[in-house]
Amino acid sequence: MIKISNIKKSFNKSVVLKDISFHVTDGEVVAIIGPSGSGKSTLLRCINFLEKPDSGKIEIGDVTVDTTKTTKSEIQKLRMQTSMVFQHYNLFKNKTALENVTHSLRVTKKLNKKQADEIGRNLLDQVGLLSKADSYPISLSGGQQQRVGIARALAVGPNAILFDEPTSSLDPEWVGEVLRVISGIANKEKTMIIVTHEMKFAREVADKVIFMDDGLIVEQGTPEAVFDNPQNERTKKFLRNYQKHSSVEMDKENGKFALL
Amino acid sequence: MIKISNIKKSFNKSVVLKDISFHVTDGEVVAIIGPSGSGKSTLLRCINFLEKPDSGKIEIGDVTVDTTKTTKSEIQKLRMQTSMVFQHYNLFKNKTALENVTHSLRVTKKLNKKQADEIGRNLLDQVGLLSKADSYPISLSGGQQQRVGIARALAVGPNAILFDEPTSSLDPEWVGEVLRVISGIANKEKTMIIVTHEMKFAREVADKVIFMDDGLIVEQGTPEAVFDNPQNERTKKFLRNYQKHSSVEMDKENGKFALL
Amino acid sequence: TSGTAEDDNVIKIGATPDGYPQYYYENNELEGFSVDMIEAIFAEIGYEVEWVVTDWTGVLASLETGKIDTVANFAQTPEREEKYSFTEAYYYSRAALGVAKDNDTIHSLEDVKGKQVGNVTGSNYQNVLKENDPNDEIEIINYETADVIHQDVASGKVDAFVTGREILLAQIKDKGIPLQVVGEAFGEKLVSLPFAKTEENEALIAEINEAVETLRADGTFQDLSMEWFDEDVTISQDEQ
Amino acid sequence: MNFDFGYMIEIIPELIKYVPVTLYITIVSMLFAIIIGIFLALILVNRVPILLQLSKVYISFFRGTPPLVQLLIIYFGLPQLVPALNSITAATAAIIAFSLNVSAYLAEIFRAGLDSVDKGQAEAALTVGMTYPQALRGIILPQAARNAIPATGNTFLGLLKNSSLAFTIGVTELLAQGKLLATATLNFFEAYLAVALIYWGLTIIYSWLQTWYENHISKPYVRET
Amino acid sequence: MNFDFGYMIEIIPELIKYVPVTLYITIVSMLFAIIIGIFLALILVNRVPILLQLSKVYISFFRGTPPLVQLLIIYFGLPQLVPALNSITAATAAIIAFSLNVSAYLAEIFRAGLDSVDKGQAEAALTVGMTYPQALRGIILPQAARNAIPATGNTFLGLLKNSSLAFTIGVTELLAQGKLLATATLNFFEAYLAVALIYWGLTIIYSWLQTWYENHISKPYVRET
Ligand SMILES: Nc1ncnc2c1ncn2[C@@H]1O[C@H](COP(=O)(O)OP(=O)(O)OP(=O)(O)O)[C@@H](O)[C@H]1O
Ligand SMILES: Nc1ncnc2c1ncn2[C@@H]1O[C@H](COP(=O)(O)OP(=O)(O)OP(=O)(O)O)[C@@H](O)[C@H]1O
Ligand SMILES: [Mg+2]
Ligand SMILES: [Mg+2]
Repeated sequence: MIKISNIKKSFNKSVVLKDISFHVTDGEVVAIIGPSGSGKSTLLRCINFLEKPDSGKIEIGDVTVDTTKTTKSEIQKLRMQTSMVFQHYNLFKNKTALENVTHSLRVTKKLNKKQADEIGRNLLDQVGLLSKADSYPISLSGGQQQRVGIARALAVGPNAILFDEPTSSLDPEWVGEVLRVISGIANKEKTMIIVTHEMKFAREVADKVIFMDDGLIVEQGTPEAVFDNPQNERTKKFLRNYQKHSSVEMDKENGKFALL
Repeated sequence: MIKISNIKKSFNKSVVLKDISFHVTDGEVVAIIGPSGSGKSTLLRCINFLEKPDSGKIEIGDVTVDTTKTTKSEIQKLRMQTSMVFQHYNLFKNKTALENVTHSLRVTKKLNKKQADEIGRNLLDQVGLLSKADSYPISLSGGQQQRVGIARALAVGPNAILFDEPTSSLDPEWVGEVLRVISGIANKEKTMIIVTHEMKFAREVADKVIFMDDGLIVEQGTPEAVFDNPQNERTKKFLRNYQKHSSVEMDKENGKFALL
Repeated sequence: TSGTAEDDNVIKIGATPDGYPQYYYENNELEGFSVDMIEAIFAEIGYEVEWVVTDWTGVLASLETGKIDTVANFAQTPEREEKYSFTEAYYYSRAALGVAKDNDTIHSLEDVKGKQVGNVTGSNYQNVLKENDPNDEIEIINYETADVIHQDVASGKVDAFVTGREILLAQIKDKGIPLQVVGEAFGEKLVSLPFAKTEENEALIAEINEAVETLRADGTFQDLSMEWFDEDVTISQDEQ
Repeated sequence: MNFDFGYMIEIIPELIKYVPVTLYITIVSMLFAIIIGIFLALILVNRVPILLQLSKVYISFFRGTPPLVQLLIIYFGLPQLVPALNSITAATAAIIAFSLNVSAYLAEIFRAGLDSVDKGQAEAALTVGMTYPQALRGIILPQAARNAIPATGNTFLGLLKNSSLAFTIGVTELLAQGKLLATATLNFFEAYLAVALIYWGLTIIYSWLQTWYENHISKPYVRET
Repeated sequence: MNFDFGYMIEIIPELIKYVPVTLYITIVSMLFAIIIGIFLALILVNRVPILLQLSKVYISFFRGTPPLVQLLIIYFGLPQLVPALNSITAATAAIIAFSLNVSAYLAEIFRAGLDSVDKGQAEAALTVGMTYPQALRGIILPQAARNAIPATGNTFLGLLKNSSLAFTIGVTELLAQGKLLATATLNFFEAYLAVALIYWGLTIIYSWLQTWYENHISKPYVRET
């Protein structure tokens, strides 16, 4: 279970998260959508204290942290509860694809090389990168790096996984494939928070959708409620383009950029 | 006009581009689609010699380069013909958002600060980032960085622009907005090559679609031809997911991950 | 070079001020026994002395390459004579051992056999020590500068210091160096001025030799020596 | 050992007069060394044919042999080969020797600085029409500088103290003057400590400047919190 | 000046006997300095309260004052305070002095190396459950090392030659032996050049090792072509 209460965060003068509260029950998949710059990445980063929130409370599993007064060991415990897929992948540059996945297993779970490699190869296989096991990040394509990042986060098997746009660099085939891998994990009652710009993806995987704008949660509910019957004007406006996108074929005859 | 003939490229032992030829007429918009790792980014990087092709010929505007024997000045001339939006943005880390856009204007076109800033601010405004003009890349969100990267490439106004997944980090609203900005330029008869994973986006902006797989061009044609009536088995398979995606709503009743 | 030196009657002399009373700096002027002696000699023959102060390495290199004409306080040895022409000696250096004030085991050269003796690199005193140590029983520890040796001897890290007897006596007396001089002086060496072996220099050397004779005869040397050392080091002990 | 504290304080004003000599030699040498070092580093990073081999030998020699020997060769050896250089002053010879010596060390530092700049930065600059020198000036060098400054500061402070080698060829600077002053009183330790205090003071001033400059150029890379 | 080439060659074997002393002092000091330097750099980068201020003073002192003075303080000054240290040998004092001195310079180099590692690397390590020390060992230090090696190499080569300062307190190493020969025989340039050649030889060997190691650890960062 994840419970976020009244998280606030500003950088210098600008307030990026204004007062965020929501909760995620065990095994639930939450999609966070919203315009670029609305604070989605910052929110994920606050949840595992990569960014120190200015105030608010974070509860994950049996760890509760009051963000105004934390100790190092609390933060460490909190971080042990989640793993994260970064928007910019952040693969370990000095490690091969396989080592990126296995390194934490060896270091934090004290698995031996054989055990770790087995898990690692299995995961790389699932994301289609077994043949790239020994490549370093610098020689992987964007989508390949993204998939390694996903495998790395899945490997440690924590309480919850935070995904920051995990399919942004993937083609439709791989979006589907990654979806299957993630859902395989979702079926194992894994809690997940997924920031995404792909509305279809959100709709498909999420039990709950949170729409953020300008540092606030504007609307949240089931995918059906949010996508098919948005209540808030801002949500409607945001989703209009998504809907327009879907209906582009009809407009096509009116000219090349009719949808605009 | 861009004419690519028999471009080949390998890294060490692995052949990444196997024999790529295509051409783009002036003012044409070409979308390159294909699975992750198929060589799309490498192809773009070969076109402006960020990667030296092993063999083949590149013609852009009035510059023709035989890639097996090139001089520095030829490469420089070739590069002057295009600008590029990078998959990972590659914003100048030591420059503000505005300076990212204006720096090349001041250095290569010798504009004074006032002239360059005017163009820069206008472009940042179009991509919704005027308020971030003085922010450094490190404090921009993913989508904001991507938009600065687009503005930077547009600013220099070259013969042709190469886009490597220019909307991967953008939400539907901004995808629409960027589309409009790009199409504004397309209407000015600007040649564009756009690598993208968003099939709808490809369909909407492109005059021609190229489908790449495993270092080869498998199929090319109008968006209608490629998307609605693909000839090649591989293309069909690739687009199946896209089509499935589109029809996800119908499948939804069959269960949460019906499309998989 | 020595050629131009004669032309303009300026003689460039390399010096490494290594401390009172031989030569040292006071109020940005070179002072000391060597300074007085050499200036007396060149005043006698109508030359102006230009001191070129560097460390010992620089002095030797400058002499070798002709950036200076000669060097003060340079003992005359057979090896050095192969390379340079020397004037008549203007003083006679004698070595002695310095030991810690509370040292009552070392009284003579014999007592340092099997022990460690500090020496300043490039000084001729280690050579005279070796001459008095036919069986090679003394371990010589070379140092860069004397100040460190004083400390090491005083604290007992090294047993003795081989250096100029009169210099050490003066330093102990006037500057409170925490050492005592033990045993007899030994290894008298001539100290004279070296010049590159050229014809012009031979003429200059002859002139200098005359001046040395004169100054010795008229008591100038003796006065200077008494002033600095309370004894006459400008004549050989053998003659005393 | 009885330490004469009063003497130490007393000679400081006398010693401070020699700070300008030390600073002059150090700063002028450093400026030349930086210029030469940048060129060498660019040759190393871009692997410019022939020049690469020459630079490697140059760097190897000047990093490989003691600065004292380099100083002796330049002051005493070169005039033997080129008599015109005979009139070179000791200070000039010192500046030449230190410039060459330090440039070899800086070349290595700058090479690492250039290597640490993400290749994507240069690529982006090239794709918006900049030439390599333009990319270098506006994009690459400023980013490389940030990385190279701490080690460059080390080299500068090393030179500040190593410049006292110039005494070998007769340039009396701070440390040499300390030694000379002590010849009268034989209070060598007091003199050394006085000299050390002055060097330390200079270092503290330099460190302020470096910290200020580092903060200044680090602004773009530091996340606000 | 007539250069006696034969003599230069002739004394090389005699000089080479002193290479072990030089290498011993240099390498042992370097190892200690690296360990201390890493700790200092970590304190600087993580801004550990109190320790930060202490480290800054330490670094300022050891970068700010001449190594010669540090050597004298440790050899003569410390035993005054701690009489038990009176029996310290000159070589040991030299190693202590050089370790402390060089560690201050390395701290700055390592700080820059750590700063040059993308913050995202540490973040990623933390999110997969590593503690900061684990992230340091597996992810951050290896990447920082790559950046720090050229400047560390500079420091090592600087120390190799500066270790001759140990002669001040009576340790005869390579350069000291050269000086002894030079002043004894007055074949002065020959002796210094012979010494320089030996240092150069050592430097060339070191450079090979460094180049090999750099290539080895750079593999992950170099695009194949
Ligand atoms: N370190 C920082 N300093 C200052 N401002 C920052 C910093 N990090 C983020 N911001 C600002 O905070 C806002 C939210 O950023 P965040 O990265 O959370 O957005 P996002 O919702 O993830 O956007 P995107 O979809 O584009 O990734 C943006 O306007 C961004 O410019
Ligand atoms: N420097 C390199 N060294 C070795 N292999 C490389 C290098 N760069 C790319 N590759 C390989 O070449 C193939 C094509 O890479 P490229 O980046 O062109 O793919 P892409 O089509 O752009 O994929 P994506 O959609 O994931 O960005 C990939 O398999 C990749 O691993
Ligand atoms: Mg984001
Ligand atoms: Mg790509």
